[in-house]
Amino acid sequence: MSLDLSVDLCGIRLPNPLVLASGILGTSAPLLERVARCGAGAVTTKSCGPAPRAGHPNPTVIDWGGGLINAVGLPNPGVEAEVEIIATAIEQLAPLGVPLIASIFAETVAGFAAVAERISTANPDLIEVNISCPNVTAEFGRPFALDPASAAQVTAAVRAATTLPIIVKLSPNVTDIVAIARAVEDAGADAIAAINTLGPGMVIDVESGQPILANRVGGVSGPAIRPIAVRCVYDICAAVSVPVVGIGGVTCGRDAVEMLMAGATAVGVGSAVYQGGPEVFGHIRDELAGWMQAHDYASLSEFRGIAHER
Amino acid sequence: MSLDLSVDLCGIRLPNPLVLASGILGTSAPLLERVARCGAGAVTTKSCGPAPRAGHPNPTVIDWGGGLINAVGLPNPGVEAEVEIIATAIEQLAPLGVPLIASIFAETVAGFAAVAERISTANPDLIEVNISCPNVTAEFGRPFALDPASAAQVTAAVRAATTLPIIVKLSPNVTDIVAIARAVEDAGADAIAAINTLGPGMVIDVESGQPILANRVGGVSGPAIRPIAVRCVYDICAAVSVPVVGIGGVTCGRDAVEMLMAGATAVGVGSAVYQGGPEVFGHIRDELAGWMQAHDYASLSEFRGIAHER
Amino acid sequence: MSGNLPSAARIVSITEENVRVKTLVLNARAQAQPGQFAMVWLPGADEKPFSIVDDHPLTFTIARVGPFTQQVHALNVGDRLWWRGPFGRGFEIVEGNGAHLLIGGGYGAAPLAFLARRLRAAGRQVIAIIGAKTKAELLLEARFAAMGCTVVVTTEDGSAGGRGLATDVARDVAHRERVATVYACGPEGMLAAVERLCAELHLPGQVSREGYMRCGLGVCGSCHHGPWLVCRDGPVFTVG
Amino acid sequence: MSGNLPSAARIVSITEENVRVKTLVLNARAQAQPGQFAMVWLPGADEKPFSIVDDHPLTFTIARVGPFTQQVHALNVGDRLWWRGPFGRGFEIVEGNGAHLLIGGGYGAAPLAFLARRLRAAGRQVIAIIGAKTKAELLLEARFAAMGCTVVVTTEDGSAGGRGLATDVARDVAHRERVATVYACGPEGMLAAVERLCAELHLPGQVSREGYMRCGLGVCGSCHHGPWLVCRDGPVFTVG
Ligand SMILES: Cc1cc2nc3c(=O)[nH]c(=O)nc-3n(C[C@H](O)[C@H](O)[C@H](O)COP(=O)(O)OP(=O)(O)OC[C@H]3O[C@@H](n4cnc5c(N)ncnc54)[C@H](O)[C@@H]3O)c2cc1C
Ligand SMILES: Cc1cc2nc3c(=O)[nH]c(=O)nc-3n(C[C@H](O)[C@H](O)[C@H](O)COP(=O)(O)OP(=O)(O)OC[C@H]3O[C@@H](n4cnc5c(N)ncnc54)[C@H](O)[C@@H]3O)c2cc1C
Ligand SMILES: Cc1cc2nc3c(=O)[nH]c(=O)nc-3n(C[C@H](O)[C@H](O)[C@H](O)COP(=O)(O)O)c2cc1C
Ligand SMILES: Cc1cc2nc3c(=O)[nH]c(=O)nc-3n(C[C@H](O)[C@H](O)[C@H](O)COP(=O)(O)O)c2cc1C
Ligand code: FES
Ligand code: FES
Repeated sequence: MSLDLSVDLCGIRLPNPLVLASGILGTSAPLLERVARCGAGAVTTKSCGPAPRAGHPNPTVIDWGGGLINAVGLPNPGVEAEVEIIATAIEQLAPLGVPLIASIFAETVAGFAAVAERISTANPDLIEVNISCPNVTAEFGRPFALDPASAAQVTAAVRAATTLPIIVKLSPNVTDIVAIARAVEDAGADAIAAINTLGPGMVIDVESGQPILANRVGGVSGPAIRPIAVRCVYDICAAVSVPVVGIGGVTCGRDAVEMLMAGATAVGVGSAVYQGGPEVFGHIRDELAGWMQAHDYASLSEFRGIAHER
Repeated sequence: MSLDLSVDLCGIRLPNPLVLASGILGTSAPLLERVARCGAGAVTTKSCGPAPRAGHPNPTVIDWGGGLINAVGLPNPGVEAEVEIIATAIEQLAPLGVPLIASIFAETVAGFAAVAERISTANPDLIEVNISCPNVTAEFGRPFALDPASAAQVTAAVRAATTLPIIVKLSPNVTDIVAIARAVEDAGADAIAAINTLGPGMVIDVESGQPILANRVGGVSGPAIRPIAVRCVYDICAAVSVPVVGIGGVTCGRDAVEMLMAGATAVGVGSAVYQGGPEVFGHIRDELAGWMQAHDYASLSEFRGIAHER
Repeated sequence: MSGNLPSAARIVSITEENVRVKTLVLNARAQAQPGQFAMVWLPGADEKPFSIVDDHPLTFTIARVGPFTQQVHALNVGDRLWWRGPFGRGFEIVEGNGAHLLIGGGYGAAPLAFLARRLRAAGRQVIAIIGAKTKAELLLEARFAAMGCTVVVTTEDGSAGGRGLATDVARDVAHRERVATVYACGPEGMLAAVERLCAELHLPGQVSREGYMRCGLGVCGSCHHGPWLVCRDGPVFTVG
Repeated sequence: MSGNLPSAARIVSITEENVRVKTLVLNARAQAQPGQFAMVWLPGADEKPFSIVDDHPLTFTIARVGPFTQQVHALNVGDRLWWRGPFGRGFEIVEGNGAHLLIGGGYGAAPLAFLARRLRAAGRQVIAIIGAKTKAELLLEARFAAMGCTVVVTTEDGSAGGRGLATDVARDVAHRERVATVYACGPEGMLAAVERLCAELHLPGQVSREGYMRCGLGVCGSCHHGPWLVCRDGPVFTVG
């Protein structure tokens, strides 16, 4: 039986549904290429802002037992340098047929539009709009993703600044994620990514009595957040008609299947790289393929979203 | 060196800071007594509403790997029967010096007041007001704990209905838990409990394609939620002056120390009973005492809240 | 982080034990003690506790009593059902001279058949008293006999074996033979009678109780029996 | 769910190796290969990568170069510091005839001392070339000598040993003696020279690289070197 793992995400073809999540290994063209060679169906760059940023001091990332907690603080070389990285990466990815998603952030709505416009000149396949990082705050000091109106504002501004398809990445740390999803869909998002890190959380070192992260709090990711991510994806898919990239705690083929059954079009993988290395993409892809074969599925659409049926 | 583990919670003395969390083993007087004998410093009854409720069909509780996910649906015998259970339990707990916290819920603000008034006749040491269960929804179909105004309304109504100290239990599933904490403190809460279960979450059985819980979604508890709980407790303690019962993912002495360092006055333990049985209370208490001894602390106040110092 | 999610298994054989009871053999294995149970799930239907009556392959013997067991009875070979477990504390095989006296009421005979197999494999003498309301509801007598147990059948209406309660038969046996331990599974009334019998005859006993199961994990408190949790401290409890 | 949080350890001894370098021995143990590193944390200060220079007891050799190492140098015996690790890939002890040639520049001598101890314990011949800018910055020569290594010292200003680069000395040695493998740790420029040397002489080599470490866990991408992560695929890389 022929097996087709490919995905159409906003008109872009992914050879398989596994997407390298932003902030993981997405810092250089050779690394992005390596991840693609390891089996990713698409790769996302580390979120990039208008100007270079150093990020927070260490400790920035800790394995607390249920996954990771991080407050890296969006270190990035700024959009000018990023354009170079992306241009090189696209060239190296082209022969592999693996598309590139450029992730962007900014501190203001106008900043988002400016970065989107500039990054578009490098011609990534899609732009991911990271409105959900705790380090990107709207006027009122909170991430744009925590409020439907600011989320929509950013989306509309980016929509106007580029002709590329845009994915808006949401935060789970809200009372009603569906309201935010509807708002960004209405404002012109071509797709939604969910979820960014959970929390924030805090892990205290009981010997010093101090929070371990230099930033004191950080976003929680990895296996611990999977049930939250699956529910968010399920609820968003029931409410919007744009495709959803389901992200959060996926570490194996079974988890990818679960995300697809919740309705995700593609599946982001981030923290799993910690235990599994870049090779984890090939492993998850092969497990997914093996599971489909064992269950007589020829393509993802045969079981995508079936958790919604009763 | 003499070691004092005791806690003063709203004028009530707990022999140690470990509190049996509501919904775990709190269904009968003999069980509550057993938990106290196992080493709990206080016990909370299963949340009780105005009338008997059957709860959701099974599956209601699942071990998903990072802890539990549950949608038990607040089965309870109703306040009339609960008054009997509490009266018996208090009698059995008295010789042990372990106070009883009566947890209540209702579907309306007036319902909360009525249950509080009736339950007070059984004379529990404290009343815990569960406004955060996904099954207790305000007019607009969401738990009262998701909105500062409704949270305050319930608190004020309960405050007026009883002279007993009241603990209001908050949900982490909000954009801004500090705003809710401030609202319930202003409305007369004597203490705050945080957190109730996270999410909701969803776990899908990939063989059937169906969410495992009959209720499809459920609250996530256990080790996976600890960093979120610690951050909530830390943030609430920085913002209010009433004591906080820190709950979420505590399974060992180290975790209890972490909650206390975040500022908690007492520490709730729920899901840890799954792996450790009721005996887990004695184990955590002994680990806490051993840790204090090793670090030359004679009482909890010597390190409570030290994570706030820089 | 692997947890204990329900696993799907296919039904490889179905035996009709009597008018109300079927035995389902699955293509799955567990490592269980007789008396332990599993939570059996049918997606979209419900999840309910059932004794593991064999662990290798995993086997359940299920009486049709209500909506869920009705749906299980409607399944065919090749269909799937889901299970998680084993849970709880099973029967402990006790040292001691004399016969091992098994008292099964209704579907209670099912876990005892698993116990009998283990006892016989260990070379013990087993006397199985199988009680039921009426002949049509008798369960597994032939299976106990085939294992080399002495089988005594009793029905409340006398339609098979002697007429009377299993506990009365047990008392007679215990007066005639040296008994090492009593193991019982059945309705609460029968178990209470077994408890009294063990006290009366100074015999160690183990009874498998029922409780209303939600979590099966020892947290929700719904299966409480005094200070005990049937799902965790039981279902098998020591008496006498 | 135990994770890999920093552990606190007490300093049991401090040795001043030279004007800028101290060796701190902790009351902790690790299981590490020479070349692996740990993230060393001082609460309220920072967390930085350091080579494990002994694992039993855990030992670091730390050069004072900036704010964090300054704070570490201010610690006294009895004070605590925190560490997580070991991380990364260490030196692999390679079979083969001849001497094992170690080339250390600056604090790079530290992990090589750990490697030398393992090599000597396995009975191998070790030639250690210790280079520094100037005499005051030479590190651990005596320790290598005490282990029975042949030690060659070289400084850029000629204030101790010969004047010149460690790699030039290495070339001379390799022309005189049969060399099994080259192991190097030091500044990036020296490592590049070692790479060229290995290619030129057809010698297998292993070099320990630096990278800017944030997570140490192979996720943040901050330590990238081409397609490799220094924290995970390195810090030791094969060359030649
Ligand atoms: C430890 C244990 C082992 C069991 N082993 C077996 C077995 O091997 N074979 C067998 O046929 N039956 C067994 N049962 C009983 C079985 O669980 C019930 O027959 C089944 O749940 C009935 O479900 P229903 O929907 O068909 O009937 P319903 O109409 O829902 O219930 C009928 C009766 O079943 C019992 N019951 C229903 N739900 C539960 C529940 N969640 N937990 C406990 N009891 C319940 C109650 O007594 C109820 O009155 C066991 C029960 C327990 C507690
Ligand atoms: C794998 C590895 C092993 C190392 N082993 C040792 C050792 O055994 N002994 C030793 O003295 N030093 C070692 N270092 C270097 C050590 O990490 C730096 O000296 C230290 O981080 C300097 O911090 P600072 O605040 O004192 O100085 P800063 O002024 O902050 O930095 C001085 C220089 O140190 C380096 N540095 C700073 N931060 C980092 C970082 N997060 N990751 C990597 N490099 C950084 C940079 O080159 C920087 O220019 C090692 C580095 C790496 C990557
Ligand atoms: C170390 C680290 C850095 C991250 N940086 C970014 C980032 O720059 N931009 C972004 O949108 N998400 C970032 N994330 C979030 C991930 O893309 C992802 O949404 C989240 O980790 C959940 O997925 P996971 O459980 O598979 O890791 C980061 C996550 C981690 C662990
Ligand atoms: C099975 C189960 C039932 C629960 N029922 C209640 C309840 O009735 N009332 C309530 O306030 N909290 C209830 N909770 C939430 C717990 O009291 C606690 O807040 C939460 O589980 C987090 O703590 P833990 O991680 O220690 O379990 C329940 C939790 C579980 C797992
Ligand atoms: S069924 Fe939940 S405690 Fe026994
Ligand atoms: S330091 Fe983060 S990937 Fe190496």
